[in-house]
Amino acid sequence: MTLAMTSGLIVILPIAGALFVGFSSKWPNVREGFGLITAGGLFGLVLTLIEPVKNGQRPELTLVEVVPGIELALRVEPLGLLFALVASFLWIVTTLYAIGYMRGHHEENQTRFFVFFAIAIAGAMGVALSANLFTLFTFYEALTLCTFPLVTHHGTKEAKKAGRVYLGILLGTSVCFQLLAIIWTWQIAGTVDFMNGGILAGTASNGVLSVILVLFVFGVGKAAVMPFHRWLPAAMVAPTPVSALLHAVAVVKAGVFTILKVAIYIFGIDLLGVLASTIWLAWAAAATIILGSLVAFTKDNLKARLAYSTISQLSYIVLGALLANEWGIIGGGMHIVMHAFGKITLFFAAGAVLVAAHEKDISCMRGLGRSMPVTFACFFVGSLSIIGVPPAGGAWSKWFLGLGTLEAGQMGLLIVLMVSSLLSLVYLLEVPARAFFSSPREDVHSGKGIHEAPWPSLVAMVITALVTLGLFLNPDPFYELMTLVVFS
Amino acid sequence: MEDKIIIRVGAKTLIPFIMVFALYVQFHGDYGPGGGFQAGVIFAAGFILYGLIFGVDMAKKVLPLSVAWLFGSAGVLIFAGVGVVTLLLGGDFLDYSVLAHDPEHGQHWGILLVELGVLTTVFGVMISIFYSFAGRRGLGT
Amino acid sequence: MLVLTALALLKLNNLFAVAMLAGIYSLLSAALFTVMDAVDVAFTEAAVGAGISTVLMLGCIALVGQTSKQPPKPAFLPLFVVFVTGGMLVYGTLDIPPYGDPDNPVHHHVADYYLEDSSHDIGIPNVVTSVLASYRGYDTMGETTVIFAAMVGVLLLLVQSPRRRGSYKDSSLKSSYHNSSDNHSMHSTSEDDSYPGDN
Amino acid sequence: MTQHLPVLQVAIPLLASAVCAIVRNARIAWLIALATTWTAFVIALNLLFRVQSEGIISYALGGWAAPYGIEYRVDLLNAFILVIVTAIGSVVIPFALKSVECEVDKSKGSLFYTAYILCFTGLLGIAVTGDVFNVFVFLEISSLSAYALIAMGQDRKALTASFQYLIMGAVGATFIVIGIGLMYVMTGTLNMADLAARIPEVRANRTIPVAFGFLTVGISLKLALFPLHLWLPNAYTYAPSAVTAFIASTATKVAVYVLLRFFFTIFGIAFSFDIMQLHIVLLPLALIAIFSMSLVAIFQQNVKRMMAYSSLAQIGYMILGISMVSVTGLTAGIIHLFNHAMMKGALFMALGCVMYRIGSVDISAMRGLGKRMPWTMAAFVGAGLSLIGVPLTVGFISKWYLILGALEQSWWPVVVVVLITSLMAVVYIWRVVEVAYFKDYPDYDCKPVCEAPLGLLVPTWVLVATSFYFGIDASFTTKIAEAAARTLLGIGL
Amino acid sequence: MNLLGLVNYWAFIILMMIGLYILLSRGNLIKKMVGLSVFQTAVFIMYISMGKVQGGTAPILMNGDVAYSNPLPHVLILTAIVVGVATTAVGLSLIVRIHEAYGTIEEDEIQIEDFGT
Repeated sequence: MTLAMTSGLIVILPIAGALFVGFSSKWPNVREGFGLITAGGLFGLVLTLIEPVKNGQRPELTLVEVVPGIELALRVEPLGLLFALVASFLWIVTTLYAIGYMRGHHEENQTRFFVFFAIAIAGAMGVALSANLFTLFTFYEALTLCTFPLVTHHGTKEAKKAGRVYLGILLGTSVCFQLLAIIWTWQIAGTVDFMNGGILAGTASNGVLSVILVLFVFGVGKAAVMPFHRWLPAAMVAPTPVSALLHAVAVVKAGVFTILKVAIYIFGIDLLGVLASTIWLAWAAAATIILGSLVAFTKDNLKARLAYSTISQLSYIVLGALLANEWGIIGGGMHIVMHAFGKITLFFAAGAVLVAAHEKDISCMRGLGRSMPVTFACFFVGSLSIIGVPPAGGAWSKWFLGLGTLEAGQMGLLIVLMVSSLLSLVYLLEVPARAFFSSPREDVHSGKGIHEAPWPSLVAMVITALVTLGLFLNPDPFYELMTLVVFS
Repeated sequence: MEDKIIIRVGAKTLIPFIMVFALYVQFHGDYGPGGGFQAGVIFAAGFILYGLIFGVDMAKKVLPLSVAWLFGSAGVLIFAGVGVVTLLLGGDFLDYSVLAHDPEHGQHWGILLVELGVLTTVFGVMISIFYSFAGRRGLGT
Repeated sequence: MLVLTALALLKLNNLFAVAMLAGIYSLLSAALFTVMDAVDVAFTEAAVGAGISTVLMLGCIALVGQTSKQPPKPAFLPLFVVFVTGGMLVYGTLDIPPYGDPDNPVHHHVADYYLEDSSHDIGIPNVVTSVLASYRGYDTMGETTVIFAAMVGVLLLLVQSPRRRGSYKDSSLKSSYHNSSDNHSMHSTSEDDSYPGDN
Repeated sequence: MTQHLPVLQVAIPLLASAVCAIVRNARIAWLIALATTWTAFVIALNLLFRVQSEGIISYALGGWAAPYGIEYRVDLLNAFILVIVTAIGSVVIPFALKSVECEVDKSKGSLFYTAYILCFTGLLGIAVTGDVFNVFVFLEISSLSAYALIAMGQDRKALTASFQYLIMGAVGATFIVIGIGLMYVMTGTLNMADLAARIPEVRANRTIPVAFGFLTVGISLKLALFPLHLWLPNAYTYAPSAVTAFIASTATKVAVYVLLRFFFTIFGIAFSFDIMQLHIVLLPLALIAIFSMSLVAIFQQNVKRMMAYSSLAQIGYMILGISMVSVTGLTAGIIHLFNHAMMKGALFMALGCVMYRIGSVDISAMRGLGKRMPWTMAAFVGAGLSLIGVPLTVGFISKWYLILGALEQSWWPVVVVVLITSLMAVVYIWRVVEVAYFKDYPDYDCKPVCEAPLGLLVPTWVLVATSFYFGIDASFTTKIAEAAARTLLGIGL
Repeated sequence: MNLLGLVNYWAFIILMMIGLYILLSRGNLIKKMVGLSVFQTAVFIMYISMGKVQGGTAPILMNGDVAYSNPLPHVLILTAIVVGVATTAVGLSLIVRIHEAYGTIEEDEIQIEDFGT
């Protein structure tokens, strides 16, 4: 099988998986077996691409030429591979977790859930491997649309409202800004392919290019740069595996990934460095970092707090891209990975608490650590990674981002990063602290009858927590990929 | 109106003349004003007169709605059929010149035929419409 | 004369008179056609406008009653539209070639050809017939089809189908889901056959 | 025989309609209609390919050379229109079998199909002819039968809707006749190509601009361009589903075609846009139509009416593309003719399925249909996505070209309007989606509603599939649209 | 400029406008149809007057050198008249049906029937 075909298969496999899942809706065990098998298969496929890519191969596959010059095409390059690796691996874990969660929570419409879940992964894979902006946009929109049923899974009034916000902001930004930016790019550059060094340099005045950059950054609503972040907390009504998928794996990472990709392959680092809007956007990202952290503070609902934390962390990556230097890009790319593992651990833990203890609010979690030690231990590890302290993987990405700010000569941004880390230290660690060190609230629950979440969920959580630790010890695979991105 | 003898007799004598006049208009169309359309209208008018005086039911006995309907369609068939025949004879659609050896005769034939088609349609249509309206009588106010 | 008739049409509220006047209007215009040498057109207008149209109109009035309401006040929007349209037309006629001048472009080019060549092309004296049935025979076929379409339309609308009468759904009553769900069995006339047409 | 294809395109349906009226049996009439439309579709495709390879086809009716006789003249643009009309016509007919049985009285079946074929004939006749008066004649054939078809709706409002359409349509047609007359009086000819050659000589004249004005207004009435659109929403809402699907996806398209033909081919760009500055009129109207009609669509309770208003907005898109007077803009306009026909046809047919099962298309009646009629609603969503302009659907292609065209001209407000209105499309489509998928099916209904029969679903899905296929591989349609646009603009390939 | 000729045209325009005004302003559906036919007939007259040749005669060929009127407008108007009557027929049958369904043929009353306002 050629590498190009492999890349095509990577996009198709989850869809096939979705079909199988759909047809086996009558037999839950078979259905979930299919889910896990496709997830495992997908990860295996992605793994086979690593070596060739490291050796300098860039397999390409043109699916169809939509309009002359505009193709639906895939191209495997290191950055996309990095995203694909993370997403496909976490899909296995999330599927595992979801099985436990959905059963433990007695959710309805489980088949629909798993089907759209699989399609969402296909969308994420498409985004990861896209060869040009058109393909990227296509899969980006597909991702938006197929996660909509996941967000509104419960079908309640609240869920529908959240669904509207979700769809409204994501489609709104992508159609109004991103699509415009893409067509504009096509108009001035005559192509929308991703190329090393960018395609826009020298095609139009810097003023115009600055505007396009702004359109891209805000047009990728999934990156949740303020003020287009509202969809993220709104989507919290979804079942927790969905939140995990949205906030750690597929959706938000697709957003920041898009920004990175646009920065590197459309604008190119050199061009970014001279555009006037770059620094302003960097500061917008910085503002999002701080504001997101501050808002996270005020939230008592655990998932809401995590959502705002995500908003804040995503802007790290946006910031990394906009620093317009190698270290920033590397830091941003690494942060995709680190944040993914860290944040998914946190969500898994939050979901586990919900399933096992039916608690959503942090203030009610006092003393829960005694009955759910594994869960809160994992939460602690995940928090460390998000804060960016050893021995968790997050330390590395923050390190590179810090280097990037220094190289860009932006001390102010460095300070922002530090402050935000401090803030996250407080708002995240509050949770395990309460769980372990406060006495249980007698009136609410005596600790009796509360156990750990079902084993699939627990296993999933432990895996991600361990990986988070492992990434501190050995971040090299991802670092290598990022160096390929930057120095090729 | 069935009992007004004068009108009935008058109509009975008049209607044949109207019909003949219609035929005159039809066939004289080549030389003077007139043609299929006018002839059809006059023909229909004659018949409608009959219907008005002797009653629609009576008229329907002479010429049922379905026949009028048939006429309406048949005329179109005749007209378009001439076109198809000219096609089959190797000419363009409605190119009457191929209908006879001499193009001029062909034109004559063609015009005659299509005028006949027009007449048939117009007659059928007018009668159908007349029946349709008349059929509604008594159902409204 | 025509203008007067038309104005009278505007003012009259008795539909019977309106229909009659419309017939007169047609006859007058037919006369005008004759004056302008369009004998065929005059013939047709007399037969159709004064004949068939009037009969139809009367037939219709017989079914729907013959008085029309007086509109409460002159409507300004239509008046405005009319003046704009009319103004445009008047403006357009300013450069129109003089009435009846044989040198007008309209009389040359195609028309010349018909008058000169039709005698040997087709060989019948009435050029109107030649053009109608041969040169533009296709238009006439279209015209026949229009008439035919009118028949189909009228039959579709008016031919009796007893079962259907009265089966209108009165949607001005906010049709709740419940009763509208039965509507695909439209033939059950029991639903509401009390629509105002029967009074 | 192949040289006669242009006329057979019209003559076959015309003959078929007459036969259809004679048979008096709905089923046989339907078979005739089916055979006719499919044959016409094959002919249209054949014509399109021939035009692509051989260039313009001219056919002299009656053997009289233009301008003395009537000429049929097929170029890429009208071959494309023919394909659109015949394609929709032949897909709607299979759909009509069941839908019409349910919505129209059985005894009228054969007449219904006769009227349908006549309408079809008329539209084809308009598209294929090269003679301006012939346009009028066939316009009337299609309009008269359309009035009757619309009046067949179950609701009595269908009658008033049809009457309103008749009045507006007749005024529009008369305006067109006035326009044609004024053109004729200045040039002495009725042939389009001949007119195009002669108009420049007399265009300094005051009569030609007035002719131009009357034609514009007349055609705009027919194509329901804002603010002359008042007849359309009611007509589409209350007509039988099959009729709405057919008329919505063809009649206005053909009117747009006539507009293109008159402005670009006959009057010429120099006159229409340099002297008359037509785009200055069209552009704001198109923008207002797009914006206000999208807005109105959002608030509709009847989904068919919602789609009708959406059609008005979409017509605005086409006019917008045209008013750019650039290759990209015209391509956008022409390709949207095709794309909108496909998606709106599919949407109205999906609504026809709903109508068939529950007898209403009120949004409140569609609760829970996502579960009860999964395929129907999936078709609705699929075509709806296309309407929104999601990538890989035809709607995206149109939007792409439209925005590209606006960018080329640096018309920023236009870009904004197009983008915002596609979001509005999201809103109204999503209103239906929410109701269908997230509201429970009412329990008190004793008759369980199940999926629409295959006879309705298959044609619907054919159009949905088409609208996806030509969204994924648009090279065929874009190539034709672009070539047609270049021809209209007189720019070589 | 031939003022007399223009006045001729203007008379038809006035007729047309009266027709159009009846059509637009009158609520009675039959009067609307009448307005339509007045409007259309006026257009026909305008057409025919275009085809008139001063001193000409009806275009029926005769021996000798005679000026004929232009036959083409006549043909067109023949067609248009037929189209007009076809429209009238369909319109009137619609009116009959509307009357059956609503019990009135006044536009405002129909509005009240439909929307209750």
